[in-house]
Amino acid sequence: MDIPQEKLRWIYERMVTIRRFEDRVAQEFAAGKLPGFVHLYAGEEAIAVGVCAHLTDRDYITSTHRGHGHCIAKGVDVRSMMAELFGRSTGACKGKGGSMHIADVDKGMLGANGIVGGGPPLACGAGLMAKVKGTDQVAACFFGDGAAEQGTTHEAMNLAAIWKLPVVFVCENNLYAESTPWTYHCAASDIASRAAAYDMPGVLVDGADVFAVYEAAGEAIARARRGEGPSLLECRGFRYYGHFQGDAVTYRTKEEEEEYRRRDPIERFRKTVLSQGLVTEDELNAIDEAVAREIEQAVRFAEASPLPSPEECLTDVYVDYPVAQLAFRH
Amino acid sequence: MDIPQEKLRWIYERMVTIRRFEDRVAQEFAAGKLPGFVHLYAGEEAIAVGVCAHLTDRDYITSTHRGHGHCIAKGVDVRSMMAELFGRSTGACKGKGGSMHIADVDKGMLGANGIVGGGPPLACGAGLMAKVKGTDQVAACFFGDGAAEQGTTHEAMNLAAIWKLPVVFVCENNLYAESTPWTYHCAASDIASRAAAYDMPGVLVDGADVFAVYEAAGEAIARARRGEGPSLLECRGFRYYGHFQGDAVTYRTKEEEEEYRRRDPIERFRKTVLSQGLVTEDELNAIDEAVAREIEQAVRFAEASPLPSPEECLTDVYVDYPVAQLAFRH
Amino acid sequence: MVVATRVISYREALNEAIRLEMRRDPTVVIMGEDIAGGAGIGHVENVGAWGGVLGVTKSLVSEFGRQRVLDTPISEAGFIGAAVGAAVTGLRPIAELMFVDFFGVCMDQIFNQGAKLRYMFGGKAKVPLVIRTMIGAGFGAAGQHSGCHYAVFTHMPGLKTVAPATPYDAKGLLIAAIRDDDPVIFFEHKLLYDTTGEVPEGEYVIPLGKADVKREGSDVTVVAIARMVHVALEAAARLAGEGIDVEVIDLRTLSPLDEEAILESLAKTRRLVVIDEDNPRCSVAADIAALAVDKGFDYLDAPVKMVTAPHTPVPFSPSMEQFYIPSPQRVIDAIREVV
Amino acid sequence: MVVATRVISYREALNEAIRLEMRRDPTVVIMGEDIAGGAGIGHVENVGAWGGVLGVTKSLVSEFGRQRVLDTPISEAGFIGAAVGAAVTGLRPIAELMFVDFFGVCMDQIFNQGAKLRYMFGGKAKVPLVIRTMIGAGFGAAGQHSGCHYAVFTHMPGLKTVAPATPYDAKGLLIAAIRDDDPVIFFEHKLLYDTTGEVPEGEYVIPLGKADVKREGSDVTVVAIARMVHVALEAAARLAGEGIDVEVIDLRTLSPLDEEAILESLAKTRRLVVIDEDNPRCSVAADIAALAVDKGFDYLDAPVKMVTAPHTPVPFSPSMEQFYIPSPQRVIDAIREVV
Ligand SMILES: Cc1ncc(C[n+]2csc(CCOP(=O)(O)OP(=O)(O)O)c2C)c(N)n1
Ligand SMILES: Cc1ncc(C[n+]2csc(CCOP(=O)(O)OP(=O)(O)O)c2C)c(N)n1
Ligand SMILES: [Mg+2]
Ligand SMILES: [Mg+2]
Repeated sequence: MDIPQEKLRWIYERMVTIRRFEDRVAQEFAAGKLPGFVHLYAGEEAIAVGVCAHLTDRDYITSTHRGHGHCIAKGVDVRSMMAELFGRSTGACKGKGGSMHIADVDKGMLGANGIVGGGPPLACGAGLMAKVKGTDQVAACFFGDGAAEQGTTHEAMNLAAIWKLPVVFVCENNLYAESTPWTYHCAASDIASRAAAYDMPGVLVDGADVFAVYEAAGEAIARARRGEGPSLLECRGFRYYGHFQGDAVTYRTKEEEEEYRRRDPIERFRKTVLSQGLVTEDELNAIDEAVAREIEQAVRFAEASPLPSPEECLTDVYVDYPVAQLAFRH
Repeated sequence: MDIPQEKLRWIYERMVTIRRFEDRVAQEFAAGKLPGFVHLYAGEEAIAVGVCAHLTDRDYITSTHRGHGHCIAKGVDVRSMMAELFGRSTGACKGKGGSMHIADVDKGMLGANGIVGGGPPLACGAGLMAKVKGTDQVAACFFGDGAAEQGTTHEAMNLAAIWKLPVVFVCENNLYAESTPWTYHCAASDIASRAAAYDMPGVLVDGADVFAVYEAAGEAIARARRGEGPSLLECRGFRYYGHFQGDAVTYRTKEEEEEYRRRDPIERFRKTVLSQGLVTEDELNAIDEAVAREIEQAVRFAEASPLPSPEECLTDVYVDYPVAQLAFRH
Repeated sequence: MVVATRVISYREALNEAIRLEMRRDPTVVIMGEDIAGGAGIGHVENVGAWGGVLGVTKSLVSEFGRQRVLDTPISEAGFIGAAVGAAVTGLRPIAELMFVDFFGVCMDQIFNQGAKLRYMFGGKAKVPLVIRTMIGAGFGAAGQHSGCHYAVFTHMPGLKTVAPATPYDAKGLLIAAIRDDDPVIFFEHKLLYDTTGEVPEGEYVIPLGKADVKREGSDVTVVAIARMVHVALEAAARLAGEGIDVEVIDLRTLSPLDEEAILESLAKTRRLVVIDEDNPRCSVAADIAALAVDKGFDYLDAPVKMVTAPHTPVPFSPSMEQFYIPSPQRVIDAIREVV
Repeated sequence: MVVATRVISYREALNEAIRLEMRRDPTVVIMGEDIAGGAGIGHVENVGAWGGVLGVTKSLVSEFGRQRVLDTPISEAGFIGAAVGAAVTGLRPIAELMFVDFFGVCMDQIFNQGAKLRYMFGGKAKVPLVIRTMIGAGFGAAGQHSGCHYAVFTHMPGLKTVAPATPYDAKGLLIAAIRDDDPVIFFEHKLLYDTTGEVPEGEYVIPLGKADVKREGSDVTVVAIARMVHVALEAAARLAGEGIDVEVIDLRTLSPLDEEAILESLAKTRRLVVIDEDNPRCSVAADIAALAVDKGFDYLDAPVKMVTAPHTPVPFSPSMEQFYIPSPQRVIDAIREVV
């Protein structure tokens, strides 16, 4: 592994941030403090982080309903994220988006997405922009195993392939789409090999192993930057929580969930870097503490922030539109 | 080849009927006698006929904007088809559908379709009906190379595969989607191998060779009837006319079109059956004459038929609806 | 005849309607994402894991099996198109579009295939299909899970559109929709699932196209849809104290429209307010106002007021979301303007 | 300032608008099926084979190249979504949806992604996107190629909708749409492409949201959209002989709506007829009528009449299709009812 130390620390810090963020969100949700519903990313940290480790703020990602992890991996401020989940005016989207729409275009994060399969065409658009402008920017497109059956995903892969767009399609196969196992909803025996249908490389990797993801994503992104077109990665992983908070998860067995715990991406990372002496335990523990503080502060920030005024409902629809026509008919 | 003589005659008769029908439609269209626009199937006869040779009236097909050939292969009355193209009340759809919507549900023909990629989900539905009712009916789904890039096509193939529906997907790769060559719009180096993405058999056949189509379709349809699920056939062929009538076809070269003529499916059929002594030249000529008469009669029938009364616009929208609310607001 | 009734929820009423129709007619099948749940997983195969995202189809799979209660991939165009194809060829499918906000991925199969097929085929086919879908704000579900959008479907020739407000109506209208030979889009408001009411035990049909006067009154007609019926009733109750007598008409069916019921009421009250949780432009609210100024002009003694959502997506934060949803107070204000 | 004008067609006016904007701004790109045509084919690579199905984008590829004039696969959701993504990240794409009737395969990318993105992102992004699309009956193109459907888009918050009736308006409005920072759906009526009119040579902008009085009159206001403007003008011309003085307002932009222009005219004429080729329910026609009975009630001396298509798909046969399309005669009949 030739990952610089600094990057290793970044990877760990981002993975732990995602985990703590999600665990805390679960807690706040259970306490009834968050409106709506949330889909948590805990367990899948290695995917978002392993991919985004190769991206800069000028690169783009598209995301899913399960988007917190992608946001954090792409560098979105966790305070603005937490405030958004609390529906506060200091939120990343001023309280207008909520969990399924957190975005930060300046960080290259093109939004969580409430529509399964909504993201892949958007990623092609970011890739097209880079191609037309002649930059070396890249777009990474995260989508679930369930989203792999949505027509838009296929259209986007074909489009990216024929236009040789700098897009990396990252299928997060966490084994289920809601309560439906991927072995039921997907006719293929793996999703990675669907890449052949679009004449692009397709790689299956262990989505709980951040080193494996890092390596596969590195190749795909480098290829995209070189102008050689898109790739597909299937990262096989799991989510610890239910589909959304409140899901009783009757479709999984205890054994299956225990197996997940044994493969925990953060634990595995720790073991690897410690056993290889790449980062010290003190360093990791310091990161743990810093993250814990950051998440605590994010919650405090969110709770201390005001709710948007009701009339804020009427702003930000258009850049330019007659104000009277945005309001109610009456 | 173990195709019964009777079937061979049927194949020839259907192919010639399609050819003559389309040539005549081209002529009538040029004479300004047909409203709207038409997409002609001449050149692709072997595909529709080779597939439908295995189907009965109880089986279903879905079709495309280029649907005349599918209709004829499925046994739709050519008089009602011609009358439909002329917009007459005796038309297959009482003049309401036109070229892109000719249908005859009693013959198992679920309509030409103005929406590229519109048919594949419908074919799954017919297959589902057969499966739920426990019959051995089969649905064949014709779609173009262009339609292969439409998300619905992928969704339908995946759905048919996981539900093991008795559907045969027949991609008519006539090398172009409008003026766009398939080598541009399709990332894959063939469409048949996309079947792998849905874990179904995929076969590439010469779409100008009715025997090849007949054989491949026979296998796929038998498999479907046995309840073993869907297949994909890619039939590589060509259309003689432009995308629609009026297309100047600037995207094709003369040489390319001459090459088509050399591979003409009807000529090839004649040569094969004559050289192998399967059908006599007299028999074939008799069929030619009968078809010529039939087409002539169809045109006469259409021309002699009345236009629908204008108010017929308001019927057949629903099985049951307040009549006053179908009319104009005013 | 005495009909046994009991108090059940809107959710249970819908479940019962589907169950009764599936018992009655073996060609009725139901499909959608996780409508049983856990497909292919041994320990839940026969009982289902979810019964739909909000539990409406719970336990249907244990009675009717996986052959008739079909979990689907996330391929709305694919499976709703399949429902259309199955309807034309002999089944009576019920397809679930989980949230109406997802219509954009499958609208072609709905409006170009399902809705137009009969017409384009010259009347020689029918499409007995029901698409159940969830509407409405108030759940904190934000911009892509909170819309109503029934205006879009009501606009489309070939579709019928139904939006029940009570458990009783939900059951009777869903049975009617399933038995109907035309494609019906059936809108269920997510905030109504837990509401309860008296519902008869057996089968009964509420004919499509008939509005229901939920409250009689003489001073102003309020036409309302789905959850807005309850908002209207609350406004009416509050105004009753002030001596303003509000008539509340629950449209129930949006297409076809019970023009007669609206015009009749208008002839009596001479004033009209429409409440609609959908966005205002080209809305059902506007459509009713247009009906009034066309065919009911002579009755009108005052402007027609439309109380709708604003021309914005649905915001996430509750403070804004509550502002977005038409409230009893806004209805009261509108009524005050016209009486 | 003297501006050189010449008579050109609606088609040429549109082509010119795109060409001028592509010259002016290198971030403007255009994409769609066969908008150049013949992609990858040597002998037409630099000249294009089609220039769009009806020739609107003819010869753009020879000036701007394949990098900015992009032929697409038949994947409307894919490429329109890509246009949205490109718009958010720094291009100003023009995407062509060949016929508006195809919206059902890509509506999610339009209304849930493109239209709502800015709002859901708290105003921290913009989507400068134009979707050009073809509308209208009269071509014998039947049920899936002849609709208008602009009501559906006008209904949707976040979208602007434009439907020009003349070459002059087509050019000025398309330039405005391309320069606009919001997503604009631009409806071109297929029967108008060959119509001609005076059009200035250089760049000019017709602001979105402004209607145009195409004919002044004092007895009745006729509000019309796209090709129906010409139908209205013909009806007006015929009625002028009888001494009925018709004012014809061309809406030009449907969202935002020029409410002021409509209400002002209504204040003068006190009578309103709306002509709309779209289906009647939840239509723009109904929307205008609703505006009139809400904000213009005091002006109204007569019912508002809506002359629209019927609540049916578009039939194929010309005999029925002509019946379907609002005719000058039907407009005249409607006007006679109210004056
Ligand atoms: C078009 C659409 N269909 C259905 C849904 C409802 N839905 C939300 S998440 C989800 C499952 C997604 O599964 P997958 O893509 O595997 O992502 P995961 O939740 O496992 O991360 C579904 C069906 C939706 N949001 N959008
Ligand atoms: C959804 C949709 N997009 C675009 C069109 C316009 N269109 C009609 S036919 C056609 C080309 C179809 O190509 P292909 O599928 O290869 O069929 P072919 O015409 O070659 O038989 C296109 C783009 C359409 N009818 N529907
Ligand atoms: Mg998943
Ligand atoms: Mg083709």
